[in-house]
Amino acid sequence: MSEFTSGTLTAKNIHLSFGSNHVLRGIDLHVEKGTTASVIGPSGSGKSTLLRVMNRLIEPQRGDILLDGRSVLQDNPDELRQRIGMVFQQFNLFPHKTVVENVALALRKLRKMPKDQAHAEALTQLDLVGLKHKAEARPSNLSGGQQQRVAIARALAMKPEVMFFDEATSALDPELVKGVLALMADLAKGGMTMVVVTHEMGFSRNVSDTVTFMDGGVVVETGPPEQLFTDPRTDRLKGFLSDVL
Amino acid sequence: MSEFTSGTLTAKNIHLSFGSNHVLRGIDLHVEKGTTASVIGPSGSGKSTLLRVMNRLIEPQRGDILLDGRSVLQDNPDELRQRIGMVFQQFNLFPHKTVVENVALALRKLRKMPKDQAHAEALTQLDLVGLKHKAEARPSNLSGGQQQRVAIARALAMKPEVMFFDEATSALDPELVKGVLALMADLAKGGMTMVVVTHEMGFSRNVSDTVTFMDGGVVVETGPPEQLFTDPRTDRLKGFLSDVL
Amino acid sequence: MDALEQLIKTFFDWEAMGAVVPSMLTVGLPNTLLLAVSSGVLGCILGMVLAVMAISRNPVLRWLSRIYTDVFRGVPAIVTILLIGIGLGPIVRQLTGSTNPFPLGILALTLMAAAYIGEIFRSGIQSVEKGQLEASRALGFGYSASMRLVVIPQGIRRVLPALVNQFISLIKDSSLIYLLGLLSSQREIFRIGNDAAANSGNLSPLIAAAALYLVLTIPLTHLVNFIDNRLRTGRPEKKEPDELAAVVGKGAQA
Amino acid sequence: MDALEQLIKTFFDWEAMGAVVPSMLTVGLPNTLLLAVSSGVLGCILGMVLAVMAISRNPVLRWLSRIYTDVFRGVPAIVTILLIGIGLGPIVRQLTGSTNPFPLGILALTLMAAAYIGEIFRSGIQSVEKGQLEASRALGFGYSASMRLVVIPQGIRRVLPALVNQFISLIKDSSLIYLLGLLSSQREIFRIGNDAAANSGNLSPLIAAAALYLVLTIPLTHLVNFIDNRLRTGRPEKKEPDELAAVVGKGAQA
Amino acid sequence: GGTASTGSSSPTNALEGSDQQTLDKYTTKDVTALDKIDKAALGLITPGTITVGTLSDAPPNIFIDKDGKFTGYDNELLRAIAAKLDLKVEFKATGFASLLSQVQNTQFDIGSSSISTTDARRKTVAFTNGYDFGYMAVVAKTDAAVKGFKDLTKDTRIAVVQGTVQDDYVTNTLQIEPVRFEDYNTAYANLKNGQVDAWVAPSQQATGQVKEGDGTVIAESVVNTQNFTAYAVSSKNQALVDALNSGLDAVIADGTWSKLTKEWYPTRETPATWSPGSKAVTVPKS
Ligand SMILES: Nc1ncnc2c1ncn2[C@@H]1O[C@H](COP(=O)(O)OP(=O)(O)OP(=O)(O)O)[C@@H](O)[C@H]1O
Ligand SMILES: Nc1ncnc2c1ncn2[C@@H]1O[C@H](COP(=O)(O)OP(=O)(O)OP(=O)(O)O)[C@@H](O)[C@H]1O
Ligand SMILES: [Mg+2]
Ligand SMILES: [Mg+2]
Repeated sequence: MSEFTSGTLTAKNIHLSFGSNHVLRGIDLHVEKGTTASVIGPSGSGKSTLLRVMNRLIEPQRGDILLDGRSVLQDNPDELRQRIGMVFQQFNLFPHKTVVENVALALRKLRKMPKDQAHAEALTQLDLVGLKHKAEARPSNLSGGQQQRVAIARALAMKPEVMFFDEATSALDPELVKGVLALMADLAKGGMTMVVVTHEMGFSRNVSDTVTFMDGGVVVETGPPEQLFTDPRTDRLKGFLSDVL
Repeated sequence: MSEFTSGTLTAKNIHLSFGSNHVLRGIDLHVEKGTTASVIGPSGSGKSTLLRVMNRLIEPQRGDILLDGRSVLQDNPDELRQRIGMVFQQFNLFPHKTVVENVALALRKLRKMPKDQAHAEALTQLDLVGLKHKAEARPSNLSGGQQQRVAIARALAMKPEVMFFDEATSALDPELVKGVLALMADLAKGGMTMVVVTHEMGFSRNVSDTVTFMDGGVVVETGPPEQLFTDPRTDRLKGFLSDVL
Repeated sequence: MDALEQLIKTFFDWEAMGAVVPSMLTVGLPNTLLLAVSSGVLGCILGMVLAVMAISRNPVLRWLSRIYTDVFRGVPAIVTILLIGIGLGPIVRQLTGSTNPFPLGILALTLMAAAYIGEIFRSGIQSVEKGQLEASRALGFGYSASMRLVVIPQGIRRVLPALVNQFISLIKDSSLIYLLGLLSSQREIFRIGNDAAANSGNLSPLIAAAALYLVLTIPLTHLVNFIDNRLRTGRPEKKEPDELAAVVGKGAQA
Repeated sequence: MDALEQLIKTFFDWEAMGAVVPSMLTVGLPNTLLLAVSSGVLGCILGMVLAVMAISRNPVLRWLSRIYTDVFRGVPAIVTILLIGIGLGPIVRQLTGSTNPFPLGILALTLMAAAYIGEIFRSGIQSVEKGQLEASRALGFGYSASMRLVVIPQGIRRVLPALVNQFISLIKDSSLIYLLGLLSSQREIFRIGNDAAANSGNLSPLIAAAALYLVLTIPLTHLVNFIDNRLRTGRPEKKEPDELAAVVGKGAQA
Repeated sequence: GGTASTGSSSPTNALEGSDQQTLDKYTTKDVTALDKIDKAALGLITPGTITVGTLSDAPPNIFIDKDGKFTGYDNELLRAIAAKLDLKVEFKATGFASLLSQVQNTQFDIGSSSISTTDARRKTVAFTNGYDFGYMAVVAKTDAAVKGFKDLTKDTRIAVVQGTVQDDYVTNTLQIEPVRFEDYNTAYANLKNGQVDAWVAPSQQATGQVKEGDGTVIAESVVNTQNFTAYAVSSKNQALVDALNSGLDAVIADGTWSKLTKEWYPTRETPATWSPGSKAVTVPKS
């Protein structure tokens, strides 16, 4: 656990192309330990791709990723990922396992917990997101919001030091958003570093210590939310924010 | 085309259970032709299921569905569905077809358009949602917001008289939400009836002529947005709305 | 090494192979192709019908499909071929006056292949997410159009390699129709090799037959894999055949 | 009808069947089961190795798997069995002193079955959405653990019917090891039926063998389907085997 | 393939030869004169042509030669018989296990496969008069300990083709469990590679298989007239049996049988206790 205990995350000049589509064009992002950074930007600007690159699900073609100032590109990516929880935009629950098994799997196999303990721990996590009663259901029989909450519980169960949320609240109703918000506040207090991709400006404003606005694969503007939302410096961001309802 | 030309939609006392889970417990919903009804409510309250029942993807176990005052339960469901467009919460694009083929398929096979014409029409629809440049991509290579927009284009291409949106903007950034909003305003002006499931209260407030609040499979409250959002009558709705950011 | 020499002479006598290759190419190859291709195509059609029946909502259709599959898959090929040859042979002969065993052979091979292919199709179709059928029906497509345009194409794509398995089995099974009584000009590749082996007491003609089978089956496999990749990725420039691992960067090797 | 009567006598002579059933049950059945089960299990293991190699990022492994599959799938079973029996037989005999043909027969059947099963597994594994591997890796599982715990279990489930196909083929192919030279106590079901048919000129013993095959294969099919349904739905109370159509209400029939 | 038969129901010593009486039960006294045969009444599948079911892989009796022609002793003899009857022949290959059933169900008019005329088979089909007799050999490696039938012991691994008279002889007479093969070719291949120590084969097959330089030798040959071989015909088609018997007698009488026998079995002597065709015909002295 040594090197990741604090969890300051830095991406430096990240580049990535899919074929001829240059999706990330030199992204810099710095997230201090225990803070929450939100990433906003138009659809297709590369937000999800950036998260994938930062936990090395896709290797960057150029640039570096640092945890506590140390490059992780040479390390074992599996250890890196055990310390970074991720909630996917499409949830990606395991359809062949029940809800509770989805959450318990990594506990049992990676944390080597005995089955009972992993199960109990998973139920605790499910309770946090209000889904203890669906523990034995299959993911395909859940509503959208329920699936998203299971994905959150699954990531949190591993007690990561850094969490990535990709549109973490897109399927959640206002009550649940508030719940997730409270959860995240708790996590931040506990020292968790978080990167949140969202298109809900209210959410971004409420959760973030810093906000980064991406467009076309580059960071257009970054700063504390008060500044970005009230005094955007670029026209691009101004235009983007003018559309918020 | 006769019977559906106006498009007033009514659901009467709809009941549905999944096994022992009684998901819809007597839902009533009335949407006047050319108006937009939004449905809000906590995760798992049965919103997506209600939409599925109303275009008979799932047959209701009790109750009736009326279009222009006439029950449709005895009619051919395929004709019904051709007149009701639906955008799914999970998008459900066809992964084996390109983006433009996703949109053109129904035009070619159901509207019997020649291939070229269907293609051109599909490109027009894609342009409306800003995705003409992704026409030849596969759905799996699109970002979440891009997929959602293709799903919208696919449904609109059939020029339905009624549209169902299930979390229609969950993956869209503010700019796109505004675009979709404008689109919907146009559609409403053109006489389209719309039912929009959403958890974004701002969106609901902006688009709706009526708002219906569901919880636990029943309609708790329904009325014009001004009334529901400013003067909720039930404690349940008050509690729900108090959580909006 | 005497034993090794003997072994090589038994299996790799080039002269014995050379002697048999011309008739394998001129007689055996066309017959094998005729049998395998026609029963392959017909078997796919019947197999698709069986698969669609097997997932239909009508229990009678489901059970008919189940029984057909169980019987024609479980019964040894020889028995099916003999039953059809001896049972239907005389009737066909009386009706058409033809004693050509190929139509009956193709029928027998088709009936058997369909049972296997039907199960392969079924597994492919059932693995397609139900959201696909829902989306298609929501557009206004009927059940059968949805199956035809959306579900089945995706399902088939998923089981192409298993389908190739079955087609290769069919090429090999076509040698069994010798039981229907073949003129020497009606023999297929394997039979010609087998007869030559019996004549010479040397097994090399069988190896020649095997080599010719490989010449048929290997390009088939690679053609299908190529099509499969194209359909899967849609991008002709894609070089890595491994879609699955490719998405997860270098970390996958760790 | 005279011809019909003759036909019935040829295929359904109860006396001829009865005469052969006892040895089929006491000798043939255990031998068939021994051969099919052991080569089935080994074939699945080797097949899984081949499938994993086939989708690996290492091109050498991919090509090894490809070549193995192409060769062992394309070569007729008879040739493989003869090559192994005659080629390896003397070596095994010298090393172990045993002349029992079963080990070599199981080896040959395993090598062939693995080529087919490998392709079936590959198609199943490749049909699992890449998001599944991503999600598992994001949790911190390595590539092989992700495959083992998440991707492969889903992939296998999708191809269970095709796997049953292959196992049934294996039961039938086990009759080919007669080529290795069997004592009469080593014959399997089909061979016993075939010998009896050759001796009497009546085909009923073959029908008896076919019936016994059905007794083996039908319960297997239904057991696997049952397990498949359970895994798919997780709900024992589910009655409708048609998951796919079931979601789309009555409209599906229209 | 299989020229084949399990002996009669009780185990007998095949090497003791025939008592000739047993055969008389089936061999006809005489035959219809050739010119009395009504060719229209033969019930042939294709009128004017005898459709023959045979095997393609059991030389020297029945096989397809390099040019794709069905030939072998049995089939050439049949051609000669058909010529006497002024009928064409068309050969079709099948498997031995199904041959008799296919004849009986009139998929073929005749089965030609050196078929031993056992009682069990007579229950299924009818046979013509005999045209050949059993002749058994033991084949072994040149340097093997087995030099003849007397050397076959419980410890010898003996190859036979399953269901043949040889199988019956080894199993029931010698009381040794043999290693059974489906066809001669495989049996021989296993002998060459040492999987078996000896092969008890029909002499014709042994002669056909054993070649110079194979390291094998025909150690001993013995005659077995217990069961003659004959052509199989549907039991419902006595007319065709009669016609073939007439043809057979005719080719015996004019010396064709002797010529073909000499051609295909240059070194074999016909035993004095056995003669082909009906009892009315005699093999001309050459
Ligand atoms: N196929 C199914 N089988 C069994 N239960 C189901 C199925 N689909 C949905 N459910 C259950 O029905 C209830 C209502 O689901 P539904 O998807 O309609 O909720 P929702 O209001 O759309 O929620 P969300 O806002 O999270 O999307 C949930 O409890 C869900 O678990
Ligand atoms: N696997 C892929 N292959 C090719 N192109 C891809 C792939 N994944 C994403 N892209 C493209 O990369 C660009 C960025 O995608 P990404 O998913 O990062 O966007 P995003 O910012 O998350 O958008 P959204 O807000 O809509 O989710 C898009 O144009 C998309 O089409
Ligand atoms: Mg995204
Ligand atoms: Mg929903």
